Amino acid sequence: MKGKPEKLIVKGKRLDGRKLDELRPVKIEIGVLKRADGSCYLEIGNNKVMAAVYGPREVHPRHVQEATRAIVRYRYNMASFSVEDRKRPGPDRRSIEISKVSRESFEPMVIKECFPKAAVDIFVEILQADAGTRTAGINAASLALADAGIPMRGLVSSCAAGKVDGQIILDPMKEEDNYGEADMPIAMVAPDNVTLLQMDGHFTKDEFKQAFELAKKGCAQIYEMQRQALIAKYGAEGKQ
Amino acid sequence: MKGKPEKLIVKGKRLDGRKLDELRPVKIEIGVLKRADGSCYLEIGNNKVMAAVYGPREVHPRHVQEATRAIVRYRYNMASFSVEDRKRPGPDRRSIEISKVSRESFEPMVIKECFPKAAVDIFVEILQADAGTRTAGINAASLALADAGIPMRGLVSSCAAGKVDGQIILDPMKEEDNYGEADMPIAMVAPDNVTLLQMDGHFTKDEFKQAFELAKKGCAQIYEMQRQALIAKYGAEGKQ
Amino acid sequence: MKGKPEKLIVKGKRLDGRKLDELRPVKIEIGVLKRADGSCYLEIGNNKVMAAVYGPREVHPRHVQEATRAIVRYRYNMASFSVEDRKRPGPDRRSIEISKVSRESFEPMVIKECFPKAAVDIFVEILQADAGTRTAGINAASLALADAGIPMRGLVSSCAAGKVDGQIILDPMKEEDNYGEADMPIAMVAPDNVTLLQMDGHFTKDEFKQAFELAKKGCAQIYEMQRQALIAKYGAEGKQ
Amino acid sequence: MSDNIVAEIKKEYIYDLAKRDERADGRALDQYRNISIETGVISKAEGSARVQIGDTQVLVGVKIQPGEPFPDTPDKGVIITNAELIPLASPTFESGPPREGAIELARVVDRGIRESGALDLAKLCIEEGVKVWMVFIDVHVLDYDGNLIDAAALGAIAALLNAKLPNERYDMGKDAQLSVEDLPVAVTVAEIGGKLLVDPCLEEEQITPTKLTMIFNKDDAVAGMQKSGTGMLTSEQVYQAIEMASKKAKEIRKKFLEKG
Amino acid sequence: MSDNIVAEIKKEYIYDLAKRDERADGRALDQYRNISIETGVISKAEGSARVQIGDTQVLVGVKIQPGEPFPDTPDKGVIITNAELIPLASPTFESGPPREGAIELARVVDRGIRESGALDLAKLCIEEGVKVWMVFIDVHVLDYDGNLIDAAALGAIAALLNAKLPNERYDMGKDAQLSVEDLPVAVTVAEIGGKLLVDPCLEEEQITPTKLTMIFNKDDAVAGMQKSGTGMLTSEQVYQAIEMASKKAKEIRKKFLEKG
Amino acid sequence: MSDNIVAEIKKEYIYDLAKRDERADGRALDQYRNISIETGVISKAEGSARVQIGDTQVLVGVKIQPGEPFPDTPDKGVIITNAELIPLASPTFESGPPREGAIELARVVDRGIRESGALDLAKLCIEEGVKVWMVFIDVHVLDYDGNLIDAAALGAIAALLNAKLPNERYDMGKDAQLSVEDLPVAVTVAEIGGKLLVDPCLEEEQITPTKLTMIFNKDDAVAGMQKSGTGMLTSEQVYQAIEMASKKAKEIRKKFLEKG
Repeated sequence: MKGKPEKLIVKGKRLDGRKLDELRPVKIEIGVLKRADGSCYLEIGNNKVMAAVYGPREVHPRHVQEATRAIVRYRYNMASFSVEDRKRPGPDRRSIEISKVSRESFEPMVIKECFPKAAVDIFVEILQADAGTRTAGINAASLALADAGIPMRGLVSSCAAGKVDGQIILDPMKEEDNYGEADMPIAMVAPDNVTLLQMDGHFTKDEFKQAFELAKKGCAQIYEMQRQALIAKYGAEGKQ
Repeated sequence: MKGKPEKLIVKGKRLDGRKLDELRPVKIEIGVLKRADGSCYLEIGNNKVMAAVYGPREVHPRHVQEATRAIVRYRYNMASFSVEDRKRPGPDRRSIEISKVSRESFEPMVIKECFPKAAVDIFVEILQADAGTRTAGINAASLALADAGIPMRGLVSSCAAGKVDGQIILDPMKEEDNYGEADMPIAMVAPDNVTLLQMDGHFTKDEFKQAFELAKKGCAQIYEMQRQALIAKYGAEGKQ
Repeated sequence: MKGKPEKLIVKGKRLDGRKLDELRPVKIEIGVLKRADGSCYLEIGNNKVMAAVYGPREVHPRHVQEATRAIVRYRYNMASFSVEDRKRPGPDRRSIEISKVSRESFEPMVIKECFPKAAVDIFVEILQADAGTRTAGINAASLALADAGIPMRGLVSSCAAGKVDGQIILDPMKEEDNYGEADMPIAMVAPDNVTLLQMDGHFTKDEFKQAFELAKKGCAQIYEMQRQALIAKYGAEGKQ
Repeated sequence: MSDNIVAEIKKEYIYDLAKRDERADGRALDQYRNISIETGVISKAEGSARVQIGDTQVLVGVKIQPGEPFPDTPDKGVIITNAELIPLASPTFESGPPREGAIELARVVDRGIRESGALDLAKLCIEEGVKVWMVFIDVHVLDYDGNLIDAAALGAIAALLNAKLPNERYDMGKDAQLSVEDLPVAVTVAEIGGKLLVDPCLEEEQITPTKLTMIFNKDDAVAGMQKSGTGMLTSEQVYQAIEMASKKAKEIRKKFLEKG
Repeated sequence: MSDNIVAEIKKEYIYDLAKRDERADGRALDQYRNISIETGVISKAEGSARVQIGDTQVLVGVKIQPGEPFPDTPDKGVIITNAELIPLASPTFESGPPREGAIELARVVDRGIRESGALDLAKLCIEEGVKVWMVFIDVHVLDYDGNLIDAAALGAIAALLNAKLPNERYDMGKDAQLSVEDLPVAVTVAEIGGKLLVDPCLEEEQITPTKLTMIFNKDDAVAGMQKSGTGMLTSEQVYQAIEMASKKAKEIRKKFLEKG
Repeated sequence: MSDNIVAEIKKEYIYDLAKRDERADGRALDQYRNISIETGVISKAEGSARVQIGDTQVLVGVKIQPGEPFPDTPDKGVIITNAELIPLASPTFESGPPREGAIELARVVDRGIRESGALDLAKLCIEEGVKVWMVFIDVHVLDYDGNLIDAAALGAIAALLNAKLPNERYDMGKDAQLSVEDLPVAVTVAEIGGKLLVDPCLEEEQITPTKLTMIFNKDDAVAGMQKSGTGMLTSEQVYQAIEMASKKAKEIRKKFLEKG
């Protein structure tokens, strides 16, 4: 790990040349896995994530079934080689928390009543990490759910805003996350539903407002990309 | 940890001023938790323990049920901050053994036939430890069981005797336990039933007899305090 | 651990005086445990292993049952004191792999259709290890299965061949395994069925052929010893 | 089944009340249950606090021990926060390693302390790269009647305010008060039927689809946020929640943490 | 169900016999089954012993390796005792991490060795604060027909008597006999129908409500006790058990441990 | 039940085809599915490769970090191979610690690299007894359509060929290509109805009683073998499998590994 750069924003540009309110480049591929019922590979900047959905399917330890609706499960997992210092395989406290809040970001969107006693399983693998893996994972998972044909009330789109050098920025990358002053990942469903909201660092209330509005704009851009990717894959009508 | 004091008994008095056959001060509060079916907070010397009882209640993995009677479960657990050197959370070999012998000290007293297929769960948390936590836990658990209205054949009362500087003492505290020559926790139910008996160290047979009789006297004193505490809480008739 | 000897083969003799194609001395005792349904203690060279068989018996987590036949389970385990450097108790990756391939070496031989929904459990404990524990364990397990009266299509006999100082040898011992160039444990059932085959090291194809034929001869010798041991125990007709 | 019916009736009742800005226990929407804090309750711990919010009861112990720094922060002390949802505290808690609820609780409390700058990690360095103070914040839940995060976060900062650096024990001079730089307060708001209410009790927690925890610094800045639950909020509700929580955080800080 | 009836009949039978001071296998109440000990059976271990009490069979291996001392006892060696109730030994034993039965067994055996002073831990110090001998006592149960504690404890002390300090392996001079300072013997007594009987076999163990294990030093002092089981004893029974056990311990020590 | 009937019919169908030297997907018995390899796909890893064999897809990452050598090989680097059968890759994979399938996969891949001499461990020593390179080979299965071992083994060697020693990161000079000494290739053969076929797809894997994996060095020597499955092979079949696999290994090595 190199030391902190003197400045993270120079003349309104960030280290990677982005403007303050600019997303990193996004690449989306839907339906890339054979075994999964739905899948999506997504890159945003240097993040590379794979999402797969299995379900609706039978739930195995029967006592976790719910009589009138499906349960949603979400597993966020980092490949050991996805980060600078090799990560020990298996879940840790961070990934367990991320799995929880990510699952909760989908719970209000999946129409669970369609599949009593069943499970919808969402698996997200972080193949390469560069800040923003949980939001990238949610964006990919959203498309994998669509690819699997799981009935949804809307597409979940996720993005973070942060603060570096005292300025509010969209979609922080690794250096900005490491040396920034605040980070706030959110997930939105159109028109105005917040399904994930986390934040840490230091925001005055005004900064919070600015960041929150910026993050929502980011989500809207992501949403548009998700929609285009679905159209490209399934045509304007979406998958039947 | 300071080194061993030169003498643990000076002129018939112990480091904390107690006589050889004297218990540490005891404080009892019954019914201190809202969620538990029965509870008791107990201090003896610097030990602080909380006991809670849940049950009779349904047993979850069905194969642990017993067709004709309740099962009794007991979990002794130390808070990580209860001792000098922070203890890693979760059960270790010591706490598993203590849970076993403590449970066995209650098994003959709980009238299990009243609740076929059910469980009576006893949870003991050691919030601060100063030697004698297992006996303190049993004493608190006994009252939590009464508070929960679990039918019992008698109150279990528990106390240790030990040997320091070659002399038999009642209710050893930490220094006496660390530097003493023997420790023997027992649990009794009136009139003369030993339900827990452990010992380690070095007792001649005469010393054993002396210590055993002293520990029984300690249990009798504890029993009286338990009884008074129940009367104070529920009146002379006890809880119906 | 001493360093590598200069030569492992001197004038056609190995460090322990054996010829290249010679097995270590074998000692077999059948039916040595009371609680097990079948058991066998076996030594080969400095290896000492105990095998026990329980079954056919009920399988506990019901979902592992098979409707039309028995399942076979195999647990290879090393005692902590069986090796130079104390081994931590419990399964490790090596023992899990050995358990798998050993189980598979018996699967085609046990007549599983005789016992629908039941389990046949094979437990192998390595009490002292000196290279060749998996093959020793299989040989003992084979006899323990016979002792338990489990119907089998044939006796499994197991033995390794290896390469040291460029020469193919039968039944490598510890030094030969440590400093040798290849090791290949196999298991055979008469007349010509390979049920276990593993190999690592470096064999030209000719060497492989030579080693494979030698290992098969070793298995044949083991088979004869197993047969004699059964006759000694149960008479020429075998156990009814 | 009848359990479900009772639950359903109770749920409707609480939603009906919320529509009229009322709560089952008579509180106003922006009203906490009674809060009490007792510090120094565990003398074996370097710092401790017992916090009660209504019937919810949490014991937080702070242990401070020397240890090795992380390789990438050789000049900084270490904070480790852990929470145990022990089965003594609720019929729904089970033994075993911490599950997602306990982990989320510990991590939100941890971020509150860490991100607010309550502890200056540089001051916890004893010898760079070799020895630093490790501050263990252990949250022990004793009675669970809802809103654990606020209780645990309050217990954590109160226990830190109560804590001493145990220099004597390690032959490093006199014991000293642990220096606390900020006073973060967590306030949790639940959404029920479109209304927001602070400090949800267990009954309310069981039916609310969405909670939002916000942590505020002394300077009224936001140090942390965590939405939890299977529901969602509108932007307007988020802004409203922040205003509501900010006010409560100030009151709690003033009443319980700034006395000294 | 019919299993239960058989068990019930067997139980009654054993209780009836006990009333008449008899046992199903013809032993007197104070009579052990045949005991045999074979030492040095595992040459890879620094010490080892195979103990049989009737059909109960236990293999104890002692491994001795250099290691770091505990920080609070820098001048003392370390004893670590472990017991495995491997599924090979009984249909009721299961794979997996040790459960309370195995843990209790190991801890009682450990306390017997430790509290009796059988090993002088100070003699196991190689270099203060840096390197000490770690003595691992591993109990491997091979066949379980009751009374594991007595067999394991006997195996442990026999394996220690058989053990060498492996100095050569670590370039510290010649191997030396491990110095054993006392000869603790554990004797377990079971209560059945008011009668006490030593060395319960499996059948007896399955029906006895209460066992009491007592460990005696060479000087006939008590070094350890452990009541187990869901029953209780009167004071009188405790005293009676101690007398009974003390006598047996002496006999066993004399016959099996003092020969050398 | 009807699932079983379908499975039974499919099984018969595949057996019938095999009798005629045919396969359901039209391949010849000695024909692999399409293989593709992409290297350098994970820039955070020191080396990486994505391998597809038909629809089977495996990502192998190589991380290289300094660490301590094992005490008994102070002058040798360390290889650690791990495989995760993550539930994303198949409906039959479950979360949790690796089970026997994942462990066998990792260990066979590991032995292939190790026994072939692909890495010269002596060259991975930085400072004898103090610091060596630790090479972590992590196999991440993304899509499971049979024959994982061949895909993972191919990914492992391709990722090693792609890997750099990260000297710069640890102030030890310039990054350097990891030196790879041999090019082991694993070929798996399945037995169906007496016929041998290479590269079994999932459908074939589910019904074959026996697989045999063989790993070959550049010099066509055998570096590793592993029989798996509940069936058996004749000696003749073993010899036949080796000839078949040796030929395939050469082709794959030439096409995918020797290009550079």
